[in-house]
Amino acid sequence: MLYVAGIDIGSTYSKAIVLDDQREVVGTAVRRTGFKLGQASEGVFDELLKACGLTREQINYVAATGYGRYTVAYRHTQVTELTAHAQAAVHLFPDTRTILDIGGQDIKAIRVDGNGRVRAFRLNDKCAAGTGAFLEKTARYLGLTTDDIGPYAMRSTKPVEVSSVCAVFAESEVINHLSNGVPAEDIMMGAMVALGGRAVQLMRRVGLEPGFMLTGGMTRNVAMVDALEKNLGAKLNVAPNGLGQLNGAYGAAFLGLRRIEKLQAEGKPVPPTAGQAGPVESVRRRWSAIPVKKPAEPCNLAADCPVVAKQITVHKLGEAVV
Amino acid sequence: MTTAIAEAVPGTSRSAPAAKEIWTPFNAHSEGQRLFKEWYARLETANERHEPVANVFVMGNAIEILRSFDFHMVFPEINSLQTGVRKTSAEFIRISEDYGMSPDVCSYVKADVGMMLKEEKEPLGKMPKPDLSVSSNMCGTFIKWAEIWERRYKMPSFVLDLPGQRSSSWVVRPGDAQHSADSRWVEDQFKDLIAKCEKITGKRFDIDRLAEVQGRVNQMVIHWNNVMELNRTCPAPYNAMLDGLTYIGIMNVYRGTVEGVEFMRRLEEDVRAKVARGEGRVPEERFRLLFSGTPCYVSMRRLVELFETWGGVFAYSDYLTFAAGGMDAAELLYDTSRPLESLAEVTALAAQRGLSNQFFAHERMEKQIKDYGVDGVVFHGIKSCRFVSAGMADTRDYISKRLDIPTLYIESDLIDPRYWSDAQIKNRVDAFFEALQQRGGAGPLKGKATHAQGRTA
Amino acid sequence: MSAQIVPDYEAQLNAILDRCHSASLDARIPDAGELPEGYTGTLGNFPVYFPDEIAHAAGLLPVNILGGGNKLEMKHADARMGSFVCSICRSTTELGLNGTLAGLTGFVTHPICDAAKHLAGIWSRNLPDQMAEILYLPQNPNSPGAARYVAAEYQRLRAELARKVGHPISDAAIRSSIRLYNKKRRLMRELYQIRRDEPWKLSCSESYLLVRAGTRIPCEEHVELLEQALPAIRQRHVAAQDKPRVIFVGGFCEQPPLEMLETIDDACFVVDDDLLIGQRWFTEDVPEDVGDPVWALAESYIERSHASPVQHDERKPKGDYLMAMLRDGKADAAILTAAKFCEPGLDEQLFWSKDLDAAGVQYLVLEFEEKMTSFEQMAMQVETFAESLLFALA
Amino acid sequence: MKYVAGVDVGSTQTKAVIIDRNRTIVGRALLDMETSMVTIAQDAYQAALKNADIGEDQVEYVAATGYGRYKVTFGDEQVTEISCHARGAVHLFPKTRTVIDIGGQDTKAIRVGPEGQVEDFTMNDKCAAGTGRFLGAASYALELPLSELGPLSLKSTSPVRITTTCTVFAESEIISHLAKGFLPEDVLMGVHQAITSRCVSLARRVGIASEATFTGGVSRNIAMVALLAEQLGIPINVSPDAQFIGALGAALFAHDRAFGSETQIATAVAEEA
Ligand SMILES: Nc1ncnc2c1ncn2[C@@H]1O[C@H](COP(=O)(O)OP(=O)(O)O)[C@@H](O)[C@H]1O
Ligand SMILES: Nc1ncnc2c1ncn2[C@@H]1O[C@H](COP(=O)(O)OP(=O)(O)O)[C@@H](O)[C@H]1O
Ligand code: SF4
Ligand code: SF4
Ligand code: SF4
Repeated sequence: MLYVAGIDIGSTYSKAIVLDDQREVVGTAVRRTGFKLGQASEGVFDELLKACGLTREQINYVAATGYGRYTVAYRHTQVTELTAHAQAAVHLFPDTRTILDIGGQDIKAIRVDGNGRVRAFRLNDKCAAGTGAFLEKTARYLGLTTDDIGPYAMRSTKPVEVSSVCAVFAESEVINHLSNGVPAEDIMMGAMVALGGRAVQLMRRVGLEPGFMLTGGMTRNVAMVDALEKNLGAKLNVAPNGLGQLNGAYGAAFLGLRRIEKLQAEGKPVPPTAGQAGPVESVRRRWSAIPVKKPAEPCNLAADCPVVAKQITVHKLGEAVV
Repeated sequence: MTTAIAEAVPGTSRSAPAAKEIWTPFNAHSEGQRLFKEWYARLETANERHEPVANVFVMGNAIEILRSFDFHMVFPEINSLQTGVRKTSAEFIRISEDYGMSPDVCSYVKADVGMMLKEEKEPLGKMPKPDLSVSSNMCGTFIKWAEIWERRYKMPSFVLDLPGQRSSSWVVRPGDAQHSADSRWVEDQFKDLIAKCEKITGKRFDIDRLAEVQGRVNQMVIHWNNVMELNRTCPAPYNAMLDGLTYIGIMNVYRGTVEGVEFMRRLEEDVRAKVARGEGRVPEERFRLLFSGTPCYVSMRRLVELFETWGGVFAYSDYLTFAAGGMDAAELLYDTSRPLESLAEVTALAAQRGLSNQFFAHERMEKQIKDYGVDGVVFHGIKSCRFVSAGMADTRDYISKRLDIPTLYIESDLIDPRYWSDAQIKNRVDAFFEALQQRGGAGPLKGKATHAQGRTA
Repeated sequence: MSAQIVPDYEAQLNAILDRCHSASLDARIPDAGELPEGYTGTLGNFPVYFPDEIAHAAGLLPVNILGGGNKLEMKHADARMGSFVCSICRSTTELGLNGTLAGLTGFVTHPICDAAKHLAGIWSRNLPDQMAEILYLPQNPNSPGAARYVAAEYQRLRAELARKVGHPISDAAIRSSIRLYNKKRRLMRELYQIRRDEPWKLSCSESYLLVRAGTRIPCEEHVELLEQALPAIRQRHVAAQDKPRVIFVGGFCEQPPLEMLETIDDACFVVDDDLLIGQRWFTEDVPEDVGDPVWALAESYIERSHASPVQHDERKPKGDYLMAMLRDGKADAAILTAAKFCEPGLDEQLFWSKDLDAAGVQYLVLEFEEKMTSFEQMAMQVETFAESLLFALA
Repeated sequence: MKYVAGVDVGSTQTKAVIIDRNRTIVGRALLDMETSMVTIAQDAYQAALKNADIGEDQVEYVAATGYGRYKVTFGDEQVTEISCHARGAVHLFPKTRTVIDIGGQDTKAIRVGPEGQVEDFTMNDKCAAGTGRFLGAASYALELPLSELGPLSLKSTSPVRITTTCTVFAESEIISHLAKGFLPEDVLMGVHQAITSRCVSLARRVGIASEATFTGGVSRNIAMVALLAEQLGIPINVSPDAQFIGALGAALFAHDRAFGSETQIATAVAEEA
């Protein structure tokens, strides 16, 4: 039996999944990421193993993705979350062409081809922010938990307009509405409609090819899915059985599975994990990490410049000219 | 430079009913609207009539030459600002951003691209397909904008290169060596443009027609200067930012036409009468202000209201000169006996004088503050327009620190409503007037002495 | 790894790059005493293009002022320039106001865009003692008379500089400067040829350092450095990794942080770019032995120059130069970047993307600011882009 | 009737102050933003009355300020917080010529005259970068209360350079620095420095005069005070009542209305303070 894990360390939540060689889900885990990424990746793995009833040794291959993919020491490989989402999407819904991923800190729109290859993608602009975290903050003002957001907003009859571009000012708009006695569900829904509008605009920027899919934590929010579908005027596919938020992890695991199958077919061994391999030193120097020497002396005077000093002489004006 | 100015106003236009309604009082606003409608109506059918059309900008546009070839003129900037006034800009901006334009570029361009993509009758009629565009380097965006049309309409775009001020150590004076050199380069380009126009229209260039158009422009410029000057009176007869926009619109769109001359003549007459009657734009004028920059068209009335409730009136706006290429009757009149040379000379000089650089922005404003008896300056930084806003903070610094004139700096956009934050702007405007009041020594909510009284044009 | 023996050419290259690195990123202006013999001062100039030869012939070291990078602390400039102005204009203002550039003999800007046009004015208002000038390079190179007009601007600059240095600038001096700079241009063309032929031998960030040094050090030294660097690069023993070949455009004026180029290097081979295009402005040599050297420079500006977003030339349609870069570099895809708030760059980016759409070439759109410090998101985008180019999974 | 009141309805907190005829503070109250702006103003006002131990009928005049000033239905007049902070700061520290106010959403720099009149002011533009909210985001990301941010960052020995102060991305920016292994105090110090340099550049816009007073909620943060003093290079006054300065200013305007502009008393009181 082969077990492959996909680990998605997102900016807000860490997600993990194990697939077996039948491509069946063995178990999943989700936890808040927090600011200690190393801890999050260890923690979510432990939870995952517990959920699957497996030991570390039984996991044959680990593919990491997400914002903290390089902090997963036990990974065999890593891909970006966009590639992972695209893979998962096309596997789950083969007719998917445009993917929208709304996470905690950013929105991504991805256009894919029938093979799950990313054709184009866009991330939200800085000042057109408005992401999952913004909704969570709004919820906090309203005294709601993250899980309440969706069901609560569905009660809204008259969503208010939240027009500010910047999430900070949107927040104060929310407070303003609140103080004017606007019902909380209408504010919540208003915030979602605003967010939805921006998300769909981002999708338009990659080209609205039909076959839509929503991934990321926002799939757990029924009201958001509703608002998005209304704005789009089309149905959004969402991974079944609550896999939406785990889509990135799923895609990573899926790619990992294919990779190890290929290795086995070719009779090659499984490579070591990043942790086992130790830090790879880059062959070339990273100049950005090297402090600039001050003051910059002309090279022929620099004592610590053995090679050039010998060979370079600065010619007088005009002399170098042939 | 002297110019023959017709003693009497030339015969009224074929379409303007002004002659028979000579008794009705002149309402600049409704008359302006009527002229605009007429202009848009003519544009709508220009392609059908196979008449040549040119896209031009309000600064540095060689409109006199184009008129002598009977081009219809489309002013995309004016179309875009109309979408702001009509509050449809948000939709067009969205379309163009979907198309791939950045949120950080000039929103005029985005509204125009949005209209182009939607191909709708906007804002007042269908825009004809242009045969030529003439842009200048006065604003760098013009050139990029023209490149968009170039690709879309597959038509030539002529970029007029107008050299500006080189440094702060010398001011270009009419006839000096630098001015002559620049004029020569501009004239070279005009000749090239004329050749292009001849090819497009199949007509031969008629220098007498050019002189005729120039003569009318001269008259308009003289009237316009008088109109601006009349606002030095206290109380100010019109709001330079709100009313001034209609006026400057006509100055641009009808530049060099019979209708334009007539409008300006009647406008001057009307404003003069208001001054004689002591009629002001606001019932009680307490603060005279100068507006620097272009307004946020989506919220223009709101902006004016914010100021006028405090008794603040805009006596002058630098927009009134730069949006018309820096017109100044003292320097920038055409010598119709040497049409082309004079056109080049005036165009080159106007580019220097216009807001093409920051070297003398503060000195120019200092003079305006004195001329118009201004109590405070309002700077409106515009997110999408680097041409207007890039040096504004620095000018403001000079005005407030070195001249000790109170200033207010607010920021929003030309036509992108997303950057207008009412609560924030109201807060700043209120604080500005509170400070003006404290400063004037007048008790809060009491009027202040009209120190500019007695000064008339 | 450290025990590994570093081959000679690698050590030599490292030393050259070291020199280029410190020369490139140190914003300080050398004072007269530190200048090599023959130079009496430094002339600051703003991107994109400047006729270095004229300054050089006057005995002034032409220094390209490229903003403050991501280490500069902004204290004064935010108060002088609106918040919607590109970073290079603001950080250049900061460098002026905080005294870093006080040693310049003069500062010349160009009306490449509205922000840059205002820069000289702000500069001269706040630093009245420093010479601040606008050199008007025409936006209309197509009308007859354009070259004559450029030549007149150059003559004006020449007279201005002669006044500054206190002696006339002879035709012979300019001619000899042209010869020197032609040599540099030939070497730069060769440098870029290596990148197109064997991009694994020279990363984009290394190449950038080699070019950027030329914006600050004397041309004589730069020529020497390049003459040694090029054979060393050719000798380099590096295996070609499995990375997509891309071109990078959008670095013509404001400079992307080095970290950004390294991030791209990690995932792709950058076979061509428009970084510091002003340094390689001419596509061919400037005629060396014509009667009037100023005319040679002016005429070359009109007739033999690269296309860029800050130029409108009817003979250089937007798509053409991009397609040529792709074709000549045998690139798979393009990275289209623009500096935040840079109007010419952002508009051009749209043109590029539409042309690539039409040609069916894949591209990645990125926006940068010289003062960026966090590159995680960018790395994610670049990696995804590379993955999508490589994993044409069946 | 010998009292007047000022109520400051801010974006995060509401403050009320009651002063007597001698312009001495006799009552104050501070409430966190609750659901309704109308009731919060009333609640804060009532709490201040209680604190002063007087009845509503003894208050002659109420002035409201802050973003929610028009929502104060019982107020007699509204004044912007810019005028109020200027007035309040000069009242407490008569030599003040520059006022720096960092609140939840706005950062302001005000140049004031000797009588507290506003001579020039600037605020952060339509961007919330570098405001108190940025610190709020930092506190959330680091899971630390606001009051501990200042003391912790002062422990820093090599601050991390942070250049983008976009509040929206504050959390991920901070987390990414922590993920690189930088210490929380060094990251925090970087955050403080970034906010300070934005503030200082605002202050430069109006001109930095001889003596500055730091007002608003963020002035309770000792690291910010220290950094501002260092970067401005002039003495900085911070009052324990810093958060009430807006409300105090409003009360002083109310005093003008109620009792006329008695400058003699003003100077006498100011000298006492
Ligand atoms: N139960 C839930 N109900 C509604 N929204 C949720 C729920 N769980 C998570 N979310 C939303 O999803 C976001 C996190 O999405 P995720 O894709 O995990 O983010 P990232 O990958 O950036 O860490 C949260 O900010 C929240 O808005
Ligand atoms: N104890 C504290 N220590 C440090 N900062 C604080 C403290 N209390 C409040 N703040 C900061 O003050 C800000 C609120 O300031 P305030 O002037 O009351 O704002 P506003 O007037 O907009 O409501 C908060 O965003 C927070 O960052
Ligand atoms: S704080 Fe808001 S307006 Fe400012 S940069 Fe961030 S998102 Fe944009
Ligand atoms: S940038 Fe400004 S001047 Fe230029 S086209 Fe746009 S609005 Fe007009
Ligand atoms: S980066 Fe762009 S906007 Fe800035 S100076 Fe250069 S060309 Fe102009």
